[in-house]
Amino acid sequence: MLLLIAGTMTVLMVRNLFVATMLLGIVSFTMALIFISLDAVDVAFTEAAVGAGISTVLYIGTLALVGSQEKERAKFAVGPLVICVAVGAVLYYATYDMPQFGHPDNPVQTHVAPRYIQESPTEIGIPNMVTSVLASYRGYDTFGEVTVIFTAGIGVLLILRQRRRRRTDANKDAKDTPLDTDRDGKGSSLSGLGSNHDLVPHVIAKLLIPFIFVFALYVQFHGDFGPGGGFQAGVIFAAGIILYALVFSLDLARAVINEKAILFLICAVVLLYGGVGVAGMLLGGNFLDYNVLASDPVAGQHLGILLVELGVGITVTAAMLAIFYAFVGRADLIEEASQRGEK
Amino acid sequence: MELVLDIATWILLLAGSVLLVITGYGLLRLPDLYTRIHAGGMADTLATTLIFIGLALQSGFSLITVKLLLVIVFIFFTSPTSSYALAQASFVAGLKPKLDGFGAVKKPDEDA
Amino acid sequence: MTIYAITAIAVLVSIALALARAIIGPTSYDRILSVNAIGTKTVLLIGVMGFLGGRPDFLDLALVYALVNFIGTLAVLKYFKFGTLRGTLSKPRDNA
Amino acid sequence: MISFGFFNYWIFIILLMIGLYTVMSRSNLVKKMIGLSLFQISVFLFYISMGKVTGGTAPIVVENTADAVTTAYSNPLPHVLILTAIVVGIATTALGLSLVVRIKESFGTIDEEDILEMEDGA
Repeated sequence: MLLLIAGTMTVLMVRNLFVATMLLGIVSFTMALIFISLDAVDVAFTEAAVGAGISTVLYIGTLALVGSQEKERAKFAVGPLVICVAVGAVLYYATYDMPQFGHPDNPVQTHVAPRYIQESPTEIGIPNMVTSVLASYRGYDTFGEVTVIFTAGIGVLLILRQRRRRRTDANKDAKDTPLDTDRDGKGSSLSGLGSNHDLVPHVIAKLLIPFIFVFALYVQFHGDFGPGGGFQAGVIFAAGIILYALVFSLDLARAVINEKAILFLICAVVLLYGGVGVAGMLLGGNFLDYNVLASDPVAGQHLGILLVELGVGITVTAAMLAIFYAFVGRADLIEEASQRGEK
Repeated sequence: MELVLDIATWILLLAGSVLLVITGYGLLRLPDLYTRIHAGGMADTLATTLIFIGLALQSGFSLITVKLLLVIVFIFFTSPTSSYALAQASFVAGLKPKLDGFGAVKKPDEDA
Repeated sequence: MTIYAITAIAVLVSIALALARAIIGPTSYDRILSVNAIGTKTVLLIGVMGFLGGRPDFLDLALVYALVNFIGTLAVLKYFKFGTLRGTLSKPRDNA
Repeated sequence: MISFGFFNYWIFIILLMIGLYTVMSRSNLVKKMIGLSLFQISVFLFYISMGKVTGGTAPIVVENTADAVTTAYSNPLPHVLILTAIVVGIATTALGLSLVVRIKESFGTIDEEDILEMEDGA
């Protein structure tokens, strides 16, 4: 806990944005540890994969584009500090009205939670309550979240795939046919930096990537029984491909799964989720009511949750990859644009 | 049999703990990056392996053991790899090992 | 039981020391190193805490941490080496 | 392990204050995003601490106990909310960062005050 505070304080203090990103990674690790000690394994799982992994990569991708040095500014902001302390003081005062930490009779624990805890093993038939609440009881909610992720993915693509104005539209499909000459133009300026014998990461990555994918599938389909599920599996799957893109190259990763396929996947899978809901409606139940999907309600729930989790998983994978590609590919776009400007 | 396993676990975990603390101390006290990599990369791997083997002895033979072994293998592969990549990257970036006096330390932020 | 607690405390102490290194670390590489070390120790702590809490079936988490740690470190190093995340990890190939 | 009094809430408040302060006082846009992440993390912590039951265990049914009543489980509901919130949070962060990248390209800087100056001058 105190570690966490120390970490965050430094995040605030350091000027170099890159270091701040690293420390944010540490904070994320610590946070996930605290989540585990608070029994929230699923959350810790997600925080580990998302907070410490993907978000670090994203921040670094951004810093690669915008530069990592924060402007020196000696002045000490008094106004915000006053506001913060005031907010903190109010909240601190409010904690004395909070129920005792961890007491089983807290208001939070007495509304819907007992029903989830007691009924879900019989109603849904899967041991992981988080999964059953996520996919079944609060199916609408999750559908909304998936849509948010979908929208964010599309939004990032829209913002970052835009080309500079001075570029003509002659080379519209430049992304799909990478221009090797441009690439080498950049590469030659850097060739003094890299050395040629970076064999170790290549070999290790080659060894590990299949296992990562198998593990992601395990997390996906074991989510009913242990911690895991669509969100986590999606992130792990995306992480596998990101590792591939990092160690080998973005172009090779694009050859594995290109952007059009990603767009297609994002759209198709949101539709899959919705489709499960509509199928429930067509079969005589409510939207996202899985009981009617099979003759036995419990089996129906199983099927519904499986499909929905699959939908979530693929959406998350595709959205994360879309975001990653967009960030990393942006450098190429800028470079192409500037070279075109020079000509 | 139980007792033997327990004692083995105790020894392994204790050794791991001691190594870990040494690692932390080394990270803090060693003079430059390349020596710190020894603390952060190698001792860590050994400590992880020791502790997880100790835990695996306690878990009986089940899925947990398999997972523990997987973690060991994973750490065994990735930790040296990232240490290697780190050392290589910093060397390429011009950070010289501290041999005797205080060498010129190049700020890595300025290149690239 | 006690031994798990001892190990957990050792891991925590170690994390604290590594964090100190991350905060004072003179170069950015020191910070990467300590983030990597903290990641490894987090994996350890998850394992130990699983046994401490009597529910050691959460080791999937540990695997994910190890994986994420690896990917994060590689990404950071790549950024440092080339200033960008694209291209291969090794030297940009000649167009042979 | 850490289950005494209001300690968790206090940590949450301190984190929240740090996050808020970072967002408000730093003019660098990436730093603002980092502050936003800290703020998010603090809210996650708050939710999860509310769902904790002392002596409880993770909300995954222990296989060999027949009825779920005998074991205390933590509240699964906050877990679900936060789980989705984390993923949505990263998605929105990515969106914000992509906007930052665009701003950098248009204005040549990611410092808020510089941008304001430019707009005033123009």
